[in-house]
Amino acid sequence: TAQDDPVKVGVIFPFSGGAGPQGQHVSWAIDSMAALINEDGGVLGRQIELVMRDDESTPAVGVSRANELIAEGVEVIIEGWNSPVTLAMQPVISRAGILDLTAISKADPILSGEGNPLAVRFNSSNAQDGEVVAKYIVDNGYSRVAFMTENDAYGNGAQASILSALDATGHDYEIVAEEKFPFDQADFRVALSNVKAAEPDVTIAINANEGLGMPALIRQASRSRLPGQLVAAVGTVAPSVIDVAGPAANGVVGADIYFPNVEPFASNAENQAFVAKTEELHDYTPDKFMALGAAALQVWAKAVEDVGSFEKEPVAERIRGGSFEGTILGDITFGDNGQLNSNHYLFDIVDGEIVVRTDG
Amino acid sequence: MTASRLRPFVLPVTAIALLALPWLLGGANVVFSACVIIAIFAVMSYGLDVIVSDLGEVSLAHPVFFASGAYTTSIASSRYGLDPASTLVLTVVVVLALAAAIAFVTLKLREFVFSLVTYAVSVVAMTVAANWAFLGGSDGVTGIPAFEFAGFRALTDRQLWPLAWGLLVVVLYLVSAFRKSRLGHAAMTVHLNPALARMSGISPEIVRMKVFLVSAPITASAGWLYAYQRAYISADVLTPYFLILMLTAVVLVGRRILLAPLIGVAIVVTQERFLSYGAYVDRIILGTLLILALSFLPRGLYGLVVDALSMLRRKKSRPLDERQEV
Amino acid sequence: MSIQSQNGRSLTVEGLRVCYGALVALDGVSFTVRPGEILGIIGPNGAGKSTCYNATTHMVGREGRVFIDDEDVTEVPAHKLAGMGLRRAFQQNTFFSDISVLGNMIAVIQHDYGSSLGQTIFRPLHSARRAAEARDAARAALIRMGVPENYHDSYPTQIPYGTQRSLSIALANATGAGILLLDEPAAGLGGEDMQKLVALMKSLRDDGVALVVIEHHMDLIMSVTDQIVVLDQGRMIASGTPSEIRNSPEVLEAYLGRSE
Amino acid sequence: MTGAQSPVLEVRNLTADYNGNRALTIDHLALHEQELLGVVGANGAGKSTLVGAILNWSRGAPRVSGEVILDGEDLSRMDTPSRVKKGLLLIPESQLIFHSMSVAENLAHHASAADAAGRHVYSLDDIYDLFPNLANRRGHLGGQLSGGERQMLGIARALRLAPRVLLLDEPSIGLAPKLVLTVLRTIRQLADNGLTVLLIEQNVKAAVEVVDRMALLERGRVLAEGAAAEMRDDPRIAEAYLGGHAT
Amino acid sequence: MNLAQQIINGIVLGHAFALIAIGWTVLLGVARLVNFGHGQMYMLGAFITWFAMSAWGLPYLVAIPLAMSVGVGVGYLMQRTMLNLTIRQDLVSVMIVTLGFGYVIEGAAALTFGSTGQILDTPLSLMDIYIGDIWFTWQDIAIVVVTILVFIALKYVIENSPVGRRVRMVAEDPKLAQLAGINIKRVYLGVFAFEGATVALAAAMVAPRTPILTSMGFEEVIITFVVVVLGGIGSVTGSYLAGLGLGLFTAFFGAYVSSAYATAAMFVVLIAVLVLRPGGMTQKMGGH
Ligand SMILES: Nc1ncnc2c1ncn2[C@@H]1O[C@H](COP(=O)(O)OP(=O)(O)OP(=O)(O)O)[C@@H](O)[C@H]1O
Ligand SMILES: Nc1ncnc2c1ncn2[C@@H]1O[C@H](COP(=O)(O)OP(=O)(O)OP(=O)(O)O)[C@@H](O)[C@H]1O
Ligand SMILES: [Mg+2]
Ligand SMILES: [Mg+2]
Repeated sequence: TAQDDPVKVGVIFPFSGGAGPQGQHVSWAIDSMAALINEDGGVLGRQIELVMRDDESTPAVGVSRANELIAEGVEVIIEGWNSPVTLAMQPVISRAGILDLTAISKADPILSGEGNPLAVRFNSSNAQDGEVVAKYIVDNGYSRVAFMTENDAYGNGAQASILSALDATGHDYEIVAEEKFPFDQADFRVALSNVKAAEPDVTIAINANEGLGMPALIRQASRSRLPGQLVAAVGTVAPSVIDVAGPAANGVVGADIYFPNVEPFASNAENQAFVAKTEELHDYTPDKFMALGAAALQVWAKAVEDVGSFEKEPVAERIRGGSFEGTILGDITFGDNGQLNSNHYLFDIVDGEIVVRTDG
Repeated sequence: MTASRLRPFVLPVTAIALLALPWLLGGANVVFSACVIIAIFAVMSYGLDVIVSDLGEVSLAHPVFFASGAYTTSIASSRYGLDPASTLVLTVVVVLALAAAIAFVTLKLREFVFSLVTYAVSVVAMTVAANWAFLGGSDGVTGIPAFEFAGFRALTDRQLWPLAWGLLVVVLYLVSAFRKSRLGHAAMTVHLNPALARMSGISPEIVRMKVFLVSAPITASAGWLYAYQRAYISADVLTPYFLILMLTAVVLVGRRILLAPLIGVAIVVTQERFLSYGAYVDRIILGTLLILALSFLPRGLYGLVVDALSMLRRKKSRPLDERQEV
Repeated sequence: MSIQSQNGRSLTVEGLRVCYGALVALDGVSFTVRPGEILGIIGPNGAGKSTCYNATTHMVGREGRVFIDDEDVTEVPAHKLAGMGLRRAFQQNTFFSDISVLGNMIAVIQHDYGSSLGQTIFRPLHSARRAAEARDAARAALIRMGVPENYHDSYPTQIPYGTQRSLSIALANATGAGILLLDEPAAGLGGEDMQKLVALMKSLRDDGVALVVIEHHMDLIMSVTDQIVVLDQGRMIASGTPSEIRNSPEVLEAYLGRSE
Repeated sequence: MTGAQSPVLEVRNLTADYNGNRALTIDHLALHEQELLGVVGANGAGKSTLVGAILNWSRGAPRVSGEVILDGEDLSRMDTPSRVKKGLLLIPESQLIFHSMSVAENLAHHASAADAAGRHVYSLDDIYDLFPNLANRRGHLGGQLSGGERQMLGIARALRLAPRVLLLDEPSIGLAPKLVLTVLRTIRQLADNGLTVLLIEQNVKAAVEVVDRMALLERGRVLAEGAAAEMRDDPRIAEAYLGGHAT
Repeated sequence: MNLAQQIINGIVLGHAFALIAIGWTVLLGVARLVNFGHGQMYMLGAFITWFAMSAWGLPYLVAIPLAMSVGVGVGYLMQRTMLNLTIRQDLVSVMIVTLGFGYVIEGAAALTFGSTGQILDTPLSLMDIYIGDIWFTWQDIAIVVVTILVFIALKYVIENSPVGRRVRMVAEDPKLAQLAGINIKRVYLGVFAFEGATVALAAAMVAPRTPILTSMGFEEVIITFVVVVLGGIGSVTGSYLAGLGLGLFTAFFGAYVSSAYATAAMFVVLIAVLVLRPGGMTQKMGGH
């Protein structure tokens, strides 16, 4: 009977190409979260069965994969690494009457309700990211600020929010250099030469290309002896980035919303279980992206239990503007537009390790 | 003899068969969405087919025509609330202007240089699309309404299918008509022997221009429907994914064969959707398919089929042939 | 159904001059050919004969004037001249090698027998009928110009050189030119094929076509032409009737090499 | 030198089919040392097919079978380039020149004294004396030459390569009468200087003057073969080619 | 100071472009062939070098020839497969088949090497040179030197050696070339082997400048295309200059306008040039 056969959960991330590795990791995290949930009885007594698809970072492919999952009869789809892919899948999934949880894609239109009136997103929005970096600049009294920004909606949005946060503080600063580059750029020598010449106190690197661009930028910056402090925008430096960048990454400052073994997460039992499970199953310590993927599944499960059904609307309504306790991210709340509210933490990279600043 | 008498019926019959196909295949939603996509991409490819098979040049600018159709439609419908008919008209107008410009620029270019320049156009278009706020920048255009016209509303692929099929049939007819027309013949001659063509009263430049103006709207009309089907358009419609799909479809089965691009698209899409072994293996499969089909089947898959058939016929009528040989 | 052109035209060129860089390939060449007349152009290799055709048909930049009947067509682009009845063959065999012999002919007579895109779309039956007509016309034209029916379905590269030449001429003449320029039509022809060619040229002339023929084959030139122009190093060194030319010393010297 | 009796080039049972249709059936044909053999025949008789088959070369890719023996060595198994290296050189109707190369470059390609094996390799100067047109067009691209000039260039290339056996397919096409004689005389000269030549010629009248022996081809078969003198009087040739069109 | 640095960036970049393009210069310019698998062959070359050094611990100077010989193998295999197409001069098909090979190479590489970014460090790329605050590495110097050497050698061979003439004959008319005693198959295979070798060399030299991914190679084939055509198809010197020019253009456009639009700008320039003198570009195409 329907009662005891498993409930299908769709997962769509890039498992190939530049973002492939990160996508893989996220799928591992979701997998171990599913294992945890299944171990204590599943959702409404039904075991979770994951159906995973590779969107190849291509909207057209993402859409056809979404169609496949819909045909498979999944109850919910957890997706979203590249914003365009998410934006392309949203209408298809929502028209099919299926719940759509966006884990990572950052673009603002995702929550606009046009593609999906019941959108939910777990990764922090650009608007939320600006402050922590601005605060850092102010606290260190930096006045000569340089930007190296990925020239797309994400990059420009991130830069804008940092600037507006800065202006709000009334701190006086000047932008001594602003270098824009395409997403897939790997050679930053030309841009760096300009930034160097401008002698900034601080250079903010906004580059979501974890596989290629960010590590390249970090390496070339240190090799070319870029003066001042290099700051990586929120959520752009995952451990995978540090692996590729190598020692050059030491001394870089970054900020993020989740760290597996730092307070408040370290003492969070849910998180400990999750981290342990992921290390056990996949021999890998979860990073922010992975945690968001897992959180998406966990939050959905909790919501379903609360409303006692898999129905799209009630579950979505429960999540949007709702609050949840005892998730791997701790006690969390969602904005009415479906945006997860998150706290940001600064960190330094020391000897290839992420060291979070306790002073907030 | 008989073949030529049957010829006029071939198109209508295939057309009807096509319309019924998704139901014959079980009528699941996936089947419908696959069929719709195949129809749309086939239409997209026919625009290119006219250039590659008839004009003998490889245009890499056709994603731009596809994109211009998709963008025109998405923006006109989502921001200005135009209905499908108006967006189609607008699409054609826009793309004609675009095609004229591109054709003019590439009028005197041949072979690789032509391909490169048309490719350059694609790259520039890509940059523009990804950065121009009016076109939605890298986030693209969202909020495209469902296809709704004269009481007919198509939201899901199942509902879109008759529409996609209709478009496909119209385009098939257009292309076959083109091949029969004066322009079609002229297109062939200009790349085979410009000097002789000129002396036969054909101006290569004008012909190239005209063929472009025929080809571009075809590809663009695919973009028009694609906008409604996907309800979201971004610069990704200019990525190599579409370009390579088009090229593959056009050459895979064989050139200057009416149904070839359709079959080509069907093969590729079916493989991608139902026989996918992960992106990398898929790449290897597609690549190998191209290599084998083109290197070892002189006249494409079609040639293979034909040879097989004639082989069978030969067997039947053996004695006759032998008498001829003696 | 015959496809001969009753609309013969006359061609006049005045002071044609062509330079390829420093080389003056053609200088001050003038002649007139009237309907029903055959003009021969002879001269050593490299004298400028083919260039003279290129100049007349506006395929190279040139000075001088060109008239069809009394109309000045000097500035008319090459592809428009065919429409005005001026057509030419090339010295090398020219055809569309990927299309069947018949297809070649059909392609070049589209101007008269083709249907516009509009017609093929909106009047399919009508254009189908026209297509059939085109086939017949093409067959007739080929046969008349000496391309036998059994070659019509093979590719131009598969037929003997001699037939290829006839095909080239046939394609040039298409459904019938008013003025036809032939560049060494007899090259590579021998025996009866030569006879056939002579007969063909005469019949074209009798149809009122104005023929210009470049030819190295003296017997042929002398037997069919009404007047002859002799070029040497781009200049006209003589012109007149065959008999005058045969006896003009400088022609013997520059061209024939020995008295016959 | 093996003496005149053992042929330099010999073909046996040579056949060529174009998709099933026999175009050539040569039971036996031989060229002897220093001989100039003329091959004549109507259009479509199979002349080009014959020389093509000897080098296993054709644009139309016929199916060829039979033996081609050069100096006692059987070349039947070899592909075209190897046969060329063995000393067979064909100048096809379409001429053997490269349009995108200058006249000089076209002529740069020449045989070393070694490959020439004593045969006379024409120097550039010899060539330019022979064909003044080429001399003052050295810089021009092959494609820019006049029809006759191309023909000259083709022949000139052959002279530079000093082959063992030279096969010429209608070299006089497009040449002015004056030059036709020059060229034919040159070919005669080549033969006298020890080159073995097969000459396809439509202009039988002129050919008969220079060749040693002559073969008449018809529908792919050798209809008659013999010394030039007797062939001149052969009725079949007379009516078809000589009596043809009196002036 | 910045200006000097940018000039250096431009020069190094330019030579890198030229070196990557050299195989194509011969393919397209001399033999009238194309290879759309060029980018993936570049990627392959980079990964072979990386693998040889990191996994087998081979020295750089051994890894390079190894990568090159793999390149030769791949090039040979490609041409062997499509020899008939090449001889038939069916260029459209050649385009697509090479594209197909690109696919196969990329897929296979991703399966073998994974899709994680890797760092290809060579002894030279780790040796920095600082003059004032101008920075470049010995790798950059090596790139410039090697490029110049290869181009000089190539120019000599193509323009003054029988080999070059032979290749050009085959390019114009394979059938006829056979009559000139040229073994066209060998020529075609040779040309592709050369393409494979040079693109691998380019990869081994240039790839260390940035992290390497199995999905890379697209940029490279585009740049190559532009370099070859801008240089005037067939002209060796031309593509060297075009490469250099493009390098400087990219650097200065990036420096004084924006890297974001550098590629697009490059193409606008290309279009402009080709429209202004299409003849100049197409005349050299040989063929008729
Ligand atoms: N495109 C060109 N560029 C440069 N020179 C050319 C060009 N075409 C022809 N020539 C030269 O102009 C001269 C005249 O050429 P043309 O073809 O008219 O000679 P022709 O009289 O036809 O000779 P033939 O009887 O051999 O065909 C020749 O010397 C030729 O080399
Ligand atoms: N590529 C081909 N495909 C089919 N048949 C061919 C092909 N080439 C030649 N033939 C046939 O072979 C026969 C001989 O042709 P070939 O060209 O050898 O004659 P030829 O004696 O050289 O004539 P010409 O004097 O006109 O050059 C002709 O009947 C021709 O139809
Ligand atoms: Mg001429
Ligand atoms: Mg012949």
